[in-house]
Amino acid sequence: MYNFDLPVVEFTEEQNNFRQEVRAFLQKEKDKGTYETRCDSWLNGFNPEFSRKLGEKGWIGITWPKKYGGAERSAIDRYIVIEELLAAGAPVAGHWIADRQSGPLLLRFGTEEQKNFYLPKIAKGECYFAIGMSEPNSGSDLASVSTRAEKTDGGWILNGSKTWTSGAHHAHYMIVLCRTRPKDPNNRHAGLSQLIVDLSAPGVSIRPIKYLTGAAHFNEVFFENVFVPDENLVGQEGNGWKQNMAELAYERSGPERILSTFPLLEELIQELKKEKDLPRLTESMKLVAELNSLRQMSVGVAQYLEEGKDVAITAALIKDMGTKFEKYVAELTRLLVNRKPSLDSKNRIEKYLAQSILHAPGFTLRGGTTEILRGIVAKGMVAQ
Amino acid sequence: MYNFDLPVVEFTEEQNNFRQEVRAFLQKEKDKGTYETRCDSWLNGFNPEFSRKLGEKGWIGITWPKKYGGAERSAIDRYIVIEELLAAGAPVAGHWIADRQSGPLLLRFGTEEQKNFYLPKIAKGECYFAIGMSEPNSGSDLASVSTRAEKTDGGWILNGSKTWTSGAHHAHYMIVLCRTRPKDPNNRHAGLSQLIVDLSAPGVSIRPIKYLTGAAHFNEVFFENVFVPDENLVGQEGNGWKQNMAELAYERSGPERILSTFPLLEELIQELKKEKDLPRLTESMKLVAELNSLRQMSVGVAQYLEEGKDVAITAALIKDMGTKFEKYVAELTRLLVNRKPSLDSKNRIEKYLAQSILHAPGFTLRGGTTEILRGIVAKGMVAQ
Amino acid sequence: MSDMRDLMVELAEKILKENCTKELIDQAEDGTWQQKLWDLLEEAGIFTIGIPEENGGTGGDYADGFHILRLIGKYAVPLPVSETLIVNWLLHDSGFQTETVPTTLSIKNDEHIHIYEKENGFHVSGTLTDVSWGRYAKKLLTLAKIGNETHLVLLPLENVQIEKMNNLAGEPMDTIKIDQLVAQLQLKVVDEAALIERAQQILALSKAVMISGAMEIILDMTVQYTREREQFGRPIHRQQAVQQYLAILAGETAASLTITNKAIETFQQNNDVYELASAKVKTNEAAGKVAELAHQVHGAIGVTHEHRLHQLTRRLWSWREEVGNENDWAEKLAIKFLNSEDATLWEFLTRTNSKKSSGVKVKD
Amino acid sequence: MSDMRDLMVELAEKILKENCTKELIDQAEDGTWQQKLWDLLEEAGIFTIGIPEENGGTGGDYADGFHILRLIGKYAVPLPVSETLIVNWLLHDSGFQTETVPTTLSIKNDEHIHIYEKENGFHVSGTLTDVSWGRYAKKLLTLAKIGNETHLVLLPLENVQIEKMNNLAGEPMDTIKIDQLVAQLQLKVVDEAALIERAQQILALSKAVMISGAMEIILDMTVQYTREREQFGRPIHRQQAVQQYLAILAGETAASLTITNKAIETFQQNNDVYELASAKVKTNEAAGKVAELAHQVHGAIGVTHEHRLHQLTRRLWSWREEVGNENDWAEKLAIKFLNSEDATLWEFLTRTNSKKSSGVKVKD
Repeated sequence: MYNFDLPVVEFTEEQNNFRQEVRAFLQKEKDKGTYETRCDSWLNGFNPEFSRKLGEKGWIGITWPKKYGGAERSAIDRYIVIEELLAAGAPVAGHWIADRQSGPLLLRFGTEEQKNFYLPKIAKGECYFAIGMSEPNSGSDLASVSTRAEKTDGGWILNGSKTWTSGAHHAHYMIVLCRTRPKDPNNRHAGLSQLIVDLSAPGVSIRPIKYLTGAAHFNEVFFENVFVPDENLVGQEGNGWKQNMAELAYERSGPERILSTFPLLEELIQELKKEKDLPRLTESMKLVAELNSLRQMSVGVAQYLEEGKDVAITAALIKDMGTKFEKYVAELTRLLVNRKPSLDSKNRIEKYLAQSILHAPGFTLRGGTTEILRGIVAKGMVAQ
Repeated sequence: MYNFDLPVVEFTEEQNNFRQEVRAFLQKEKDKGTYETRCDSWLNGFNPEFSRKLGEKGWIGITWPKKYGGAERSAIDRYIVIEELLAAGAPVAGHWIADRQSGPLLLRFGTEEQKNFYLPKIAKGECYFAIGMSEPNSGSDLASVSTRAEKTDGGWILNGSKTWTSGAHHAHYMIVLCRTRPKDPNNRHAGLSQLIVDLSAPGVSIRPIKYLTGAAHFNEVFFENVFVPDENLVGQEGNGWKQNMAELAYERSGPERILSTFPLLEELIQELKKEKDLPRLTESMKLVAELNSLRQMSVGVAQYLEEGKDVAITAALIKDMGTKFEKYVAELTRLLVNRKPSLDSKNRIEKYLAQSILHAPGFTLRGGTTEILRGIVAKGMVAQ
Repeated sequence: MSDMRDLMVELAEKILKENCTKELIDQAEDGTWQQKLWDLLEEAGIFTIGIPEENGGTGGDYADGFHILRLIGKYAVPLPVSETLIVNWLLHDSGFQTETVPTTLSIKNDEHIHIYEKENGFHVSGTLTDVSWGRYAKKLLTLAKIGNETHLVLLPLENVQIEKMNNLAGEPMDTIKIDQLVAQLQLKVVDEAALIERAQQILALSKAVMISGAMEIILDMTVQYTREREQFGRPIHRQQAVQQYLAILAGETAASLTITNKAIETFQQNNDVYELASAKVKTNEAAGKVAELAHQVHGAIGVTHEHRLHQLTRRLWSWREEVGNENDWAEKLAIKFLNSEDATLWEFLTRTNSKKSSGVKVKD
Repeated sequence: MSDMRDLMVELAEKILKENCTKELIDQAEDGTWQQKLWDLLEEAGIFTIGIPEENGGTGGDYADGFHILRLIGKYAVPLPVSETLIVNWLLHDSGFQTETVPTTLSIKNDEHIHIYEKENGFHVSGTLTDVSWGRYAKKLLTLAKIGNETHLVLLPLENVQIEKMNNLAGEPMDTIKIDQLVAQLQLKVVDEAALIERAQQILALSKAVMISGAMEIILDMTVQYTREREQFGRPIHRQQAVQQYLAILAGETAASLTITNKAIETFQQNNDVYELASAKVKTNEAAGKVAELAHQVHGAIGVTHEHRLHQLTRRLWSWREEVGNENDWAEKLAIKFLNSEDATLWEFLTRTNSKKSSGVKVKD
């Protein structure tokens, strides 16, 4: 039945202890003033110092082989770390993409040299990656890539641009999906490759795209005759589409599709608890039940991913449901507490509410729109 | 702007008095035991005695010319009558289609003979019509009509079948949309005509289709070489599609797309009022605000219809929103009062809840599915 | 997971697939008791799963039983299977013999019967409402007051007055009036609050699991229908609106399966209400959405009595109200949170009763 | 409808279309006061619509004023237009002179300033929160306690301490602290409860109307975008999912326009809270849906600061919380119902204050 029968994951005592360790660290750093809790912190919480501290703890690239700087721990340990980080609203945007997506991609498709070069730096929390997928006007039509790389002596000459790249202004590298052969109208997915581009290389320019809040999380990145050495090709030339799709499973089912507004939910519950307001607490517990089921699904997929199972459809499902949930947290909270959202309020509910509402439109757009995801799920089921 | 700027209709003192008259009549009949309130009564409340009484009052075909048995009253007067009937959950299924749809169609497209023959009988509440539109397997694809009439001496020979016809087992006539010329693959809407078929004619057979409750509101009607005299052609031969579409505006924006579950809402409010439960009453007042805006839209469209304006898009909008509202009444009620729906309960909320839940699937299917209606609205806006 | 689960599930599914047809369910809803199907399930040992063989049971654990109940929901079995199984669990807990005749229960806060001991036996009186399958049950497990003490008692349902009511699925939900019934009874003094809580929890989980089973087959039927049904010259699964609905259906179904699986495993290990209450809240909420969208995709054909869909959707609409709706179980969660030592919601959410063994336990 | 409405609406729309650009709104949100636009609106007489010409006003009625406020919402005008207009209405009600300088108000239940009369004039002290456009307003209408009496007073906003806050739309929502401000003041004793109720009603309707205006243009922009934007080789309005969203957007917008139009007409004739409260409840609820779906259709481009969409959606998200959210106004409806003589909801719904004239009155 469509692989929806996910494993029931139960955390071991060791894992629960590990969770406490992570939590204690986060509390200590917060108390020290290293960071302030915020909603959607994996997109907008950039803090190199904090990233480095996580690297020191061994909590970036935590599942990777030790020889590449990893800790060879389980996918569940990784799950614990990242959900603790998100629940605390900690600033993880810097290294997020590298840890979640670029590192695993290199581990799977990269050369030995690439792994030796990039992974240890990522794991230290000192090397950030950006995703070079979307292009101006491509939107959800990812295959309409027109950034192209032409073969030259010892490498490639890259021309084109990528857009909506989160964090490119902080990132050191970008994995660029580009066309290494002419477009084939009969096979839109053929002839694409992935290149690692050094964002400080000549010919690369980065223009920030301001989000509706005025803050710059996104960028447009232009490539003008950028030389990319041969050794920066990831995997096989021409296999870029497939590799890119494999990448997507990592990004769709994680807790960052469920917990972006968790700090707000926590504040809401705290307030209602303080007031011993049973009717409203009851209402908000419906969110908790939903969150519980999403968490079980998400951790089940993490487990299956580690076992190498194909979870593309379930991951798409979770992203769709999780992001709807993230939005709903804000919509329900505003009715339960009757507060005016304001970014500059000193009241945490008002501030988190403002952050949640203003970031909400992105939840169901980034990483695959609701409509695209639902199409993937439906087509997947019908095809089976 | 897409005609969404609807008129603000204010009822006059005379109209308010008329409303009181209708209401008093309904209360008296209910007290006498002529009928019992029920949800969705316009589909499942069949009561010939009650229909005749309404006819005597002059409240069927109320807007039609006096010479055809009508009362020459305004569209707003008609609106008042039908919303009072629906709010009371009175049994109006018998004459409903004839009053709402078939009569107006004949008035607009029928011959003088047809008007003289059918309209007075309808207005008396003694002649019921059924709609012959959908066919087995046609679903929302209305143009895929394959029931056909072949020309013969003095009339037509009809073969084929219609399905989902509400009340055909009680009705005297059906207006059948059929093919009078072969299918033209380039123009699927061409060559269709509307014929009035006497349901007691030889060759007509009616097979009830049981609804999921087990009750029979719908039918499949078969035509086997049924002779239909020339004088039963409505309007122009070949113009059936257009005439049929004109019919749809009457059926989409009326209060029966808003009030099908009103008796349940009334009971809910009564109970909460009795308990002076302000928090829950507040919750349910959100439904009342929604109902208020839907009513204003619906009555505005009734006014525009009388003025001969094109309200196809707005009517589709109202049907979509109104039927969602009808469903939501049941979903909210069950959470506000925590009762178990049961058709055989003596508690009115439980009974109406059961009626509402069991009939709800039909709300967003009959008279144009949600998806079809939304397509009509979107295409209409984009085309302007 | 117990070793026998796969075998039991396979066996039960085979029986149900072959025997629990649309027509059989129609007949049951029309008022005919389905003895043959009952006998088949009894032969398969369904009613005593989770009770050790040495005590006359089929063996296996409670989790196995819940997985069988998922099939009972999936096939809309019109018999008091969950009731009889749960009664047996409660009987076994109390050291009583188990039953294989149709049995039901009424163990809740606000209703008790009264028993007086006289010379010719116990005299029983009282009224019990919403007794599922009451009219067909041979015995009923309930609580009785004798003086100040509450006893668990298994009553024979003979010479009682039954007022017939049905839920939306046509399942009996009767009122039973007992007036001076005289019987020989086994009684056991119980901690009333604890027993009610335990019974309500098992019942709630059983409903949640049955709801998830019904969803599983509704999703299957709906996907299948979109493959077969053509409109505007192509199968309807090609319509983007239909695709959106299918994805929502899949999501609600997957979430319901996952959270009930989690709740089953947790219940097997301890009685923590958090997973179980979450499961009932979530499946109740999902039930309405699944029923609505499945009907929307199926269109007119799906609301006809001839079609099987409504046998399942009417059960979703009924079961979501039974043993507590969303508000009831969300309130239990809220109370648990208020009474807990957890300072934050996040602690409350993540405080799992850890297992001693290391390594991740995975179902299957 | 007043004769001048069409003319005023046309004039105002012309001014706003030409002058109230995306860039102007950006500048205003960055903290620059838009005096030129203010002057244009003042010249057009916008701030005194609904006040008779003989009293120095522009003429017309309140309904005309609300229709202009719809345009203020539609063009996201970053100025205290509704505040100044409403202050003028309240001033005129009380026999005061009207104002053309930027003015705001704070008339609510829980906040009052205190005034003591001394030799050198009145001494004013107090704190007012959530004062919209406080930092730019020259004057502020509020309630003051002097002894046991409540007075309506128009304060000059000089030498006050302003704590700057913004709503999500970057509109000032300041806290004003007044400490022993000495001024010459006009005072008028008022029925406090009645005045607060009236002010809250006008303010709520103004927000509802402005919300409906913002929706109107959001719908327009969104339909237009689906025509222009191509994806998978065709304009996105061809995608069925996009069509479904457009229809929901249209429905919420049409409902909001209709109920606010109704509320405006009713307000013009009497103060019945039913239509007005319905309008605020409905537009508040619609605001969230419209903002969500408009962004969903616009995709990534719509969440960029360069795009105009967020100037409108941020206003929807702000305004739905201001002057009472859905719960507040639904509660007012509930209280009205509980206190009414209507035996049934249906009577409550249909009891319109009938007009004396016969025939149906139709707007336009």
